[in-house]
Amino acid sequence: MAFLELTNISKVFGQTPAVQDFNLQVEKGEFVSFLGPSGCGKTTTLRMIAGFELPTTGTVVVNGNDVTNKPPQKRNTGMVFQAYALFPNMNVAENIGFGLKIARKPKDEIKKRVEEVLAIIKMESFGNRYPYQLSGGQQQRVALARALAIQPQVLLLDEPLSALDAKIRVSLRQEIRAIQQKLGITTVYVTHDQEEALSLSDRVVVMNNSKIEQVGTPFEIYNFPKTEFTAQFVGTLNSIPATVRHAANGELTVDSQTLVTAQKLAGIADGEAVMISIRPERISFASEGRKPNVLNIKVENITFLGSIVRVQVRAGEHLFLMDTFNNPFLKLPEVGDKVEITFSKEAVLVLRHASQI
Amino acid sequence: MAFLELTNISKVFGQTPAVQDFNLQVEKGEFVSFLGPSGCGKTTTLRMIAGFELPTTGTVVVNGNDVTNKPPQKRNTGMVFQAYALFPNMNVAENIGFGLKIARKPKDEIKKRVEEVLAIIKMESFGNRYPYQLSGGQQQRVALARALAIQPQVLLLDEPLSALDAKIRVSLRQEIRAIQQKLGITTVYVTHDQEEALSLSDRVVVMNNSKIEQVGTPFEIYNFPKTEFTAQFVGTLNSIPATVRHAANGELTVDSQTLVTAQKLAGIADGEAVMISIRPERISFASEGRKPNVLNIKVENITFLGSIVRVQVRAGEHLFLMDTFNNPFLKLPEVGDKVEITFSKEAVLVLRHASQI
Amino acid sequence: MKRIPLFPWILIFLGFLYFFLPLIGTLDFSLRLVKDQITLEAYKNVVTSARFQNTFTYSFIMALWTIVAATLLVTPTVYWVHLKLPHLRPIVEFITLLTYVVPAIILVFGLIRIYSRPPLSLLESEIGSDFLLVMGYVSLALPAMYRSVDAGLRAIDVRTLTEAAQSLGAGWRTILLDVIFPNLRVALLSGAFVTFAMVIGEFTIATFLARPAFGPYMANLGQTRPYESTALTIISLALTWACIGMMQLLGRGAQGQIAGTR
Amino acid sequence: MKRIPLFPWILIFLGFLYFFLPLIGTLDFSLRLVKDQITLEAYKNVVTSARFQNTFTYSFIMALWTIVAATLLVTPTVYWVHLKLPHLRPIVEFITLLTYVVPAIILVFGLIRIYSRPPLSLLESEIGSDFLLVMGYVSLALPAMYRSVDAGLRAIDVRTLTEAAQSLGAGWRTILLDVIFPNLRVALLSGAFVTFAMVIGEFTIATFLARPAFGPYMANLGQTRPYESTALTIISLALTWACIGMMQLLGRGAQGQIAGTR
Repeated sequence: MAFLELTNISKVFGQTPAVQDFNLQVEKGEFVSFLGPSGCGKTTTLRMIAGFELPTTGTVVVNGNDVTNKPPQKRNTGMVFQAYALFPNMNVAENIGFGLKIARKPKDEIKKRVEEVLAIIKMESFGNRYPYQLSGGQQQRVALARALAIQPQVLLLDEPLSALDAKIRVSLRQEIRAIQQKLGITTVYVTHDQEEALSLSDRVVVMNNSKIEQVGTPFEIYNFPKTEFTAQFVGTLNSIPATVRHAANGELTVDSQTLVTAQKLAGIADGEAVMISIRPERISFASEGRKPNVLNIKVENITFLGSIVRVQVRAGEHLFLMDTFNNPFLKLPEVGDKVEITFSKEAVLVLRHASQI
Repeated sequence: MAFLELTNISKVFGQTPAVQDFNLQVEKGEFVSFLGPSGCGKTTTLRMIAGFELPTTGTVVVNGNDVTNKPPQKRNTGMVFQAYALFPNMNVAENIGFGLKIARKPKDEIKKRVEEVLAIIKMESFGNRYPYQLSGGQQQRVALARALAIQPQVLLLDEPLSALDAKIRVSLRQEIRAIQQKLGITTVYVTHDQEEALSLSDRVVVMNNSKIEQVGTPFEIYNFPKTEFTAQFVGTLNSIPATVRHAANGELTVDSQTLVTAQKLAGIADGEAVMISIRPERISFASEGRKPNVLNIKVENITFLGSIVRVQVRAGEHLFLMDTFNNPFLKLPEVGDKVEITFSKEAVLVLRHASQI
Repeated sequence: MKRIPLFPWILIFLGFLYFFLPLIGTLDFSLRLVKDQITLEAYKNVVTSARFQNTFTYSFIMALWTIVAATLLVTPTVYWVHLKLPHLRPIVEFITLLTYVVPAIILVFGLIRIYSRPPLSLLESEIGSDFLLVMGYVSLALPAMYRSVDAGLRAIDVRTLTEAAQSLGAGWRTILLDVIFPNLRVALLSGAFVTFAMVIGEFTIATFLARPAFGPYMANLGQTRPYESTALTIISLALTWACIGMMQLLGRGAQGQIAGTR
Repeated sequence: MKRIPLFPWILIFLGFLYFFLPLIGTLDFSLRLVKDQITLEAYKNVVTSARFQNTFTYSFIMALWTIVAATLLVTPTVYWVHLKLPHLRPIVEFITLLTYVVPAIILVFGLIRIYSRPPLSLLESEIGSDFLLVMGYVSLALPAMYRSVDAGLRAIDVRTLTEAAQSLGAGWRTILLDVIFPNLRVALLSGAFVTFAMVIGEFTIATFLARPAFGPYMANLGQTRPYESTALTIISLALTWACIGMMQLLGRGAQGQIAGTR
């Protein structure tokens, strides 16, 4: 039996379904992210685990106990909010000790525990500061420490990094992951940022329109999306119309040039129109080494993004993107040049209908 | 003579210098970005071009005319704000026609021009809508159209994309660049987002602490930063302590392994301690092909970011990062593995002092 | 959440009682001029009396002048403070608060003390007294007007709108008339309604300046003709509530409009 | 910007004149009890008079009761509205606005009409009358109290703080006492000061309920002893301003504290 079990959860606000048919099992110590656009139901689901919302149907079981109808203060979950939510009238140590004080722990035990958690977030000397004296990143670390201090069964984080600057976001993200792994605490993390979900999680739950689209490891989600939505929402994807030339050995034509896919095309007739998907980073210039597929294209546009150079290319009437690492000493083709690009058989995913990959 | 000339500009608020020694020449039709952290003076400089602030010293010359002391309403600059700043009491067409109405253009000319600009932003059918009926992205496109309607000499954009979602940010960014190139309008763009500045601009002005750090093309700024600040602020950079082994032929040691740099080490003595900088994307696994430098390292951590897999490696006591494109069919080393990494001579930049690259 | 503590609901209920019991009692009383009968006689008596008509008209006109004066005083000042002197906002707010807490009685003594002596001697003429009355009312109206205009200006990001208009070539007159005022329409109307409601019933200043206003008339009636005075109370309340209702309606419309601009 | 239009400055200057000319005149007058001499005699007369001391003490105590009642009525209600019924905020705001525009004269008639008759007959006892007076003052204090508490609650993101406390195991009592009230201290004090300033000078309700309060005393003095009454006006104003000054100081401190939590 899993540590955290969400079974047949649904939530309706008025007439509007916010969450439908939500089933998930989270193992002890696992880090699971809910990823999706705003309004997809990810935060509502998290709030049902915390007890701030009651599910319309379904049960929440933590460590074998059904907590579905328990009030939030009886659940022993640690919660970190986007808005930090530190108590402005208490200093850092008092904030962190708040939950322990409520649990009527002895004073010296509270003091010891506060020092422990302050050490975990590397803010040992900040105990006497007040929230308004801290930067956003520091406040969020204190909020994390406050949630950890009560040794919660489950740690819940609701877009904790959205309010922070890009550079701090990346460093705090790494810190959260390191602390979570060190303490082995079961964690549910809500975000709309795909890079955050992919880089942090053991498993990612992709949600859309109040439903789960796919559950899997970051690697599975990114490389083997099961639905059109997942494929489009996570990362950048080229979708190019193609025609099946010889289904038996995976041959297709794009712009009357022949490609081969590693995918089994069982059930697709020769001559049928399909869509193929290729991630931009799987394509490279043929001058750097040839892979099974080579396509003649025209360079339409080159955008320099820093570490990556994004090239828009045209094959016949189809425009698509390829990414290549920036290398100042390697000459790139110029806009208007006609060159060859190449990619492996495995990079070509064939979709028969718009809704299936 | 350049189209827009900023000469010896400085601005002091009270005792605090906001901009110092700012000199820049922008050619007609050029797209220049001011890039820097908040408080670096980039917005103040833009506001001096628009006329909302008067420089403490220095001159602003547009198309040969000194406008330094002209009020903003006499400068004919188009301005786009982060907060859209559409007039809530006017519909889209009235907003766009506002500047023309003030210039007392005939009604039918205004109507024609409004339709032209609406076509440019592809919102032909939105003329009768009010701002509150539009999404953020649409509002910002109308704000852009309003600024373009008066055919300004210079188009000024102050973080126009900061208030928008990630996906819309990227698509509107491409649209702004396309419109700017089509109309050939001289443009100054303020941003704190390095990818935005790099991908949009002909030239980037990197600012820090009220001063210009470096002016150059995105390629120059990223690949050949002239100051420590530029190197650190734009992109990710590994800084690793090393020792010069043989300055004459560019040999260095890191963790008692030998590296070679393409850089001239004139004036550095053998045995001197230096710092070397390598961008994470310039490093690859030696199993995929060897380059002049090969280093034995231990894999410390692997983070899956989607299109990129970021690997933290350790050479002796030095930790640094390498980036590699995600390929689901290529086996990566695992955490703890000891493997070889490789990079070119050109990828190794040697810094003698902390302040010099 | 199904766990709702009882306490706040009890408070809300008590507040309701506290407000509406007196009201229902008053309403009931006003309908009982004729014994053992529910009648509108008292209302008829009030509305047809010449003094009612005269004092109401007088107060109505004074209210209009107050609104005009307060609008002209407050709007450009607050706009300017928002635009150029945002650090002075606490001071301006302080000044408008003064008049909220300075008792009307003190205000009226101050006014009489200064303006009834040479060189001004305003109290010697009707128009002078009316002027003084309006000035007193403007003081009372300042907090409401200020808050309305301030909230209105805060909702539209004055500074950026002004700069946007400037960069499109607009001068100050155009900016005020075409950009700022149209977006303040709702805020100004709402301020005007509150001012109107307040002036119509004001008692202290009108009494001490000896003006033929509606407030003193009501007080006078209350001491002599209980039923008519109660009817008047109800009429006055209905009027006041109509004003506030209008204001809230306008406010809601404006919120919808403005929410979208964010 | 060096281009500053003259108009707003003229307005600010006029406003200044309008406020401070009467004040200076009043101050000057109050110092001239003895002919051709500047003297504090009038102030001495006022402060040492028994009626001054009695009425001031009475109003002071009434003010304290008003503050306590208004705080207990407003704080939990507004907290609850913020937390669970944010859509009811316009209605609650509407109710508090009512008392801002319902003239005191109407309020007092309504109170007398209901509570002076059986079964309540409050006006027959001293305590009953005092109770009625405090209730009237609470109505007058509602807008100020509501605005203070509302602003205070908005500054601290009540809902998230409440949820954070809940997830740490806190019940409702702990949340109110340890999290909400301490963060409202400044807002409550500022509301209390405004209320205090207002009650101390209130005239209409106290007069019609025939209570021995400070406002009627001032009015009475004004008609009989001009110099002493003017001195009283100055004292009262100084007191009021001290209250508002305190409030602003507290407000500024709170802003600094709260700005950091964003």
